[in-house]
Amino acid sequence: MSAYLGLAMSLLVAVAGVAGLYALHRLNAVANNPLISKPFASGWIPEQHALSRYHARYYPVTLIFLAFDVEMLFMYPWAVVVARLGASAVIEMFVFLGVLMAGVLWAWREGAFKWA
Amino acid sequence: MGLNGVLARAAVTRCHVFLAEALDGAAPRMAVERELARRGWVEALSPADADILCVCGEVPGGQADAIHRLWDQLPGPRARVSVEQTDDAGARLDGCVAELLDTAGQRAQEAERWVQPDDDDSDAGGMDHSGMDHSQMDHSQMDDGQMDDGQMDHGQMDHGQMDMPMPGGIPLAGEGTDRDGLNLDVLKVPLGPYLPLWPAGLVLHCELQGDVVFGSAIDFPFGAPETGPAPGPDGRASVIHHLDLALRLLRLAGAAASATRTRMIRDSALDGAALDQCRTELQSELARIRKNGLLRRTLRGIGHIPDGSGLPGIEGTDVWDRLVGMFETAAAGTAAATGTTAAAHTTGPRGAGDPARKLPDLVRGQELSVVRLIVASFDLAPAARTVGVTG
Amino acid sequence: MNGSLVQQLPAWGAVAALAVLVLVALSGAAADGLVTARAERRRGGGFAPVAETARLLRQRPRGTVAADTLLRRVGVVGLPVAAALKVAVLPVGAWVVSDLAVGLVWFNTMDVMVWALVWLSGWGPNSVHSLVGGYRFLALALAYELPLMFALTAPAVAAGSLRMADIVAAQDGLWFVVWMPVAFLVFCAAVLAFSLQRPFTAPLSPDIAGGVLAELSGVERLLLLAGRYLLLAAGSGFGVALFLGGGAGPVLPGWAWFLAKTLVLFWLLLTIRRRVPALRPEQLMAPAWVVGLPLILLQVLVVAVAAVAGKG
Amino acid sequence: MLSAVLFVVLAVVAISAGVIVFRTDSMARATYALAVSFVSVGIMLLQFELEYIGVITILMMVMEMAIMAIFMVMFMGMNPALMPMDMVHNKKASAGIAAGVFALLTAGILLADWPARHGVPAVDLTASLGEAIMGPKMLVMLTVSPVLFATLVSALVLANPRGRYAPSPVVPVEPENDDGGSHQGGGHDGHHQHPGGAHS
Repeated sequence: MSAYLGLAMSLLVAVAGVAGLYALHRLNAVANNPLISKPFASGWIPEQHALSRYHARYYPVTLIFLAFDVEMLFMYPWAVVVARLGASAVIEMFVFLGVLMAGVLWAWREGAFKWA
Repeated sequence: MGLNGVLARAAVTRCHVFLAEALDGAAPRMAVERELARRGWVEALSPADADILCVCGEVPGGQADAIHRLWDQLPGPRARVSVEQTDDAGARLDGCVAELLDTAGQRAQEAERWVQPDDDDSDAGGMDHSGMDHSQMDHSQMDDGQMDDGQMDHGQMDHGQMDMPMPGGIPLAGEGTDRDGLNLDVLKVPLGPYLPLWPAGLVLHCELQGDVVFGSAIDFPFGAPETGPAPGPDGRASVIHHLDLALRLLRLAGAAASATRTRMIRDSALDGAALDQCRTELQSELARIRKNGLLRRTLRGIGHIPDGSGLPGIEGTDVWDRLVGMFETAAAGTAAATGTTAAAHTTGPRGAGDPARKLPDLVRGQELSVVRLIVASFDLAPAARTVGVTG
Repeated sequence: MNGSLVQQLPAWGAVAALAVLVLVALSGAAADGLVTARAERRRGGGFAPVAETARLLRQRPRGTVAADTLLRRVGVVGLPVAAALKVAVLPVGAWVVSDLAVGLVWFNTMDVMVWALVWLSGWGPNSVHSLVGGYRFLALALAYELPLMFALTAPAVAAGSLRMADIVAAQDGLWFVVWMPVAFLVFCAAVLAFSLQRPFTAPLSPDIAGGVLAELSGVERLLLLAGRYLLLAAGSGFGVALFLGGGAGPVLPGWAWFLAKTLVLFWLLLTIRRRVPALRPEQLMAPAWVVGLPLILLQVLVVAVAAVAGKG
Repeated sequence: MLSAVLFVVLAVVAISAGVIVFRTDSMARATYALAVSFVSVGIMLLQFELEYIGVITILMMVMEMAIMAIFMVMFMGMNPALMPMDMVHNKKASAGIAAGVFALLTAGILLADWPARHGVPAVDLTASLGEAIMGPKMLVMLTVSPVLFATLVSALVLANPRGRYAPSPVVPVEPENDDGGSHQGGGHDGHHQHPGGAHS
């Protein structure tokens, strides 16, 4: 458990440090109440709120990423035991990766990595 | 006032300055930039980052509100200065330092400021009755009418939430069909006039889908640009002007090291260094840029102007060509000034036609950063046409 | 594979680790100020991080209309905290704050946190510029994260463990950088990416008025700027532990070697990022997937084969 | 005792974050509330000394939520942050299903005859997990591989707006082709809302 204690302490210390900075800011800022301003729009009043249904054009990439990323679940435990299990584990994993990589190459040919 | 005084004194060694370039602001802006570099100060990219709002040049009548709005966005401690002459930039900035150091005065100033005073929320009331149907949002309508529309008739009324108060008096983004066949929001974002690294006096009213501009219209709030063949500034002024353009493009492309060196060449030209010296330096810088494969990859192929587009001189060029052209024109300027005969290059950004006219076509369907690069690759600012350094 | 390789520090260890991290980051910021000043041919510059901190601590807090203040605050506070949590599992010579058995995965988890945190800092202010910046970071992340994960796997395969101390110990004879050069390079690139340094500055670039930074001021801006340096410093530390033999070296004690190597790698990364221009995310995506990913997979294959051959 | 308290705290955080997902008006908040919920579950797993599973849960879930936020923001039929919204659909049926599942699971927990622990857990759980994946559970790996490939391909076929041969269109595709000259923005003087003008 002591490993977790160290992590918890680190979190605590970091948060305390940030809180200290906030306190220092409060003491030294020329005013404490936040200025509520319109967002910067080249000198204009923003015509619309920026928070909107933002079209992230790279969304096809996210799908490929998620498929490939699930593989990482297996990758770390595999890394620990591969030396012990020998050649078969290497082959199995790289066949797996090869299949996924083929998918990635296909996606590339389909133009999934271009968006703008 | 122990700690606060110490902090204040440390803070003013590195003030951040937001530069708002207005009419004929290029020369004062360059003077201020040179002064910032000398002091180790920083050019702010947005008002939120700035301590000092520096208006360069003359703000045309009826345009003061925009400056006022920017001023209100500075978080404070803040100071405001207006520079119209090139020679008093340093003194003006020193005045700002004194203002920023006056903690008591700044506190008093901030205590009076809660929210922005000038923006009334009256627009929000109008929104509630302007519910427009989706059918009127078709594309042609958008191109012809929507951009001009200060009253925002196409607001977010599609979902029947008519009686929602608009937060902050600003309407929500409206829907629009996009090129992927999705019905997502279209954001109307004006770029310019007071945007860092942007041609002064140009406004590009963009419609954004995500970060892609798919419709835009241009406007010149400081007055229409001169059209037709404009005689380029010659000699030293041409060198300075073209290096300034190149520097802006380099900064937008993220090539900070090249931009710094280019700025130093420009500043030494401003300071009256021998043009032969400038030519040697800028040619070695151009050689370095030509070798920069990553930069070439960033700029190659974007903003390509097809042949027959009525822009003689820059047809068939892309942003990379035009960047190289800026350096070559600057080099030609040094040659002309020193009497050396060198053919003036025609690939310079200043063509006979007016590239601003073509901008909406060129930036259509481009990602925002590419749009910025394309805009910066032209010599657009009407104010820049009268730039000149005397002597 | 027991915990005796390194000694876990008592509770004050976390304080010390954070203090050292901040000092290293500060040294980098000061060095950067000096180099910038020299490039602009003026004197001084090393004072820049202090002046910047003082400036931001004086600034009035600022929000925007209809902003999501909570999410913005989570984003900016999270970056330095994530950096601090990273170094918690980093063995400095013979000491470590937390000798977690899956320290490597923990590091990976913290750098995935950066995805969320940068996006939240961009979403919070309700401003077009910061919003675009936040989304640009996700685009970069989709490109760099998988190569980074595989680059992390390579040392784990060679050491047969996910514990940072075991990975350092496994480099007793030969530093991993010697036979995993691709993994090391990919790792360094990814460190620059998750600490938002050039060439991966698109989320903060001047073309969107500073992007994620566009509406931040005061302590929140300070936290985000400091967070970038802290993440870069933490990333350099992991680079040393994973590829450069950790605290191994003659004469001097382990912690001294470790810090020296970390500083060198940190400054090296700072220098590299000054020399390269920024990349647009869409320029990175295809090369990262079609060139970077197969290369790093080959590297892992080589390491795995070597590990099997070494044991057998 | 301490660990029990921690467990309860984490459970409360997980559940209340789950409730917030449906109560908040912002897609970003909803998504990241779900992430918080998952992170607390990940920490609970750490409490069971399932180190790898716990940490990787946090990793995957934060990453997945960061990506999910993109989609939540894109595909909710309304403004993702500034409008009141309702994340619950088909209220009666879903309430019924939820209650039924809850009752079933609770009954299962309370009524099942839980086996006692045989032997001791492995020293290195990650290694034994790896051995299980590579050894007796290899079939799982081998089926996951084509499944992931199929997911990748089908997701892309469904989602990618353009195929290999279609050039990237620049503007929305219009039924009528009126793109001739209407994009020349030069003639728009006068009507624009000038920065200093209309709103003063």
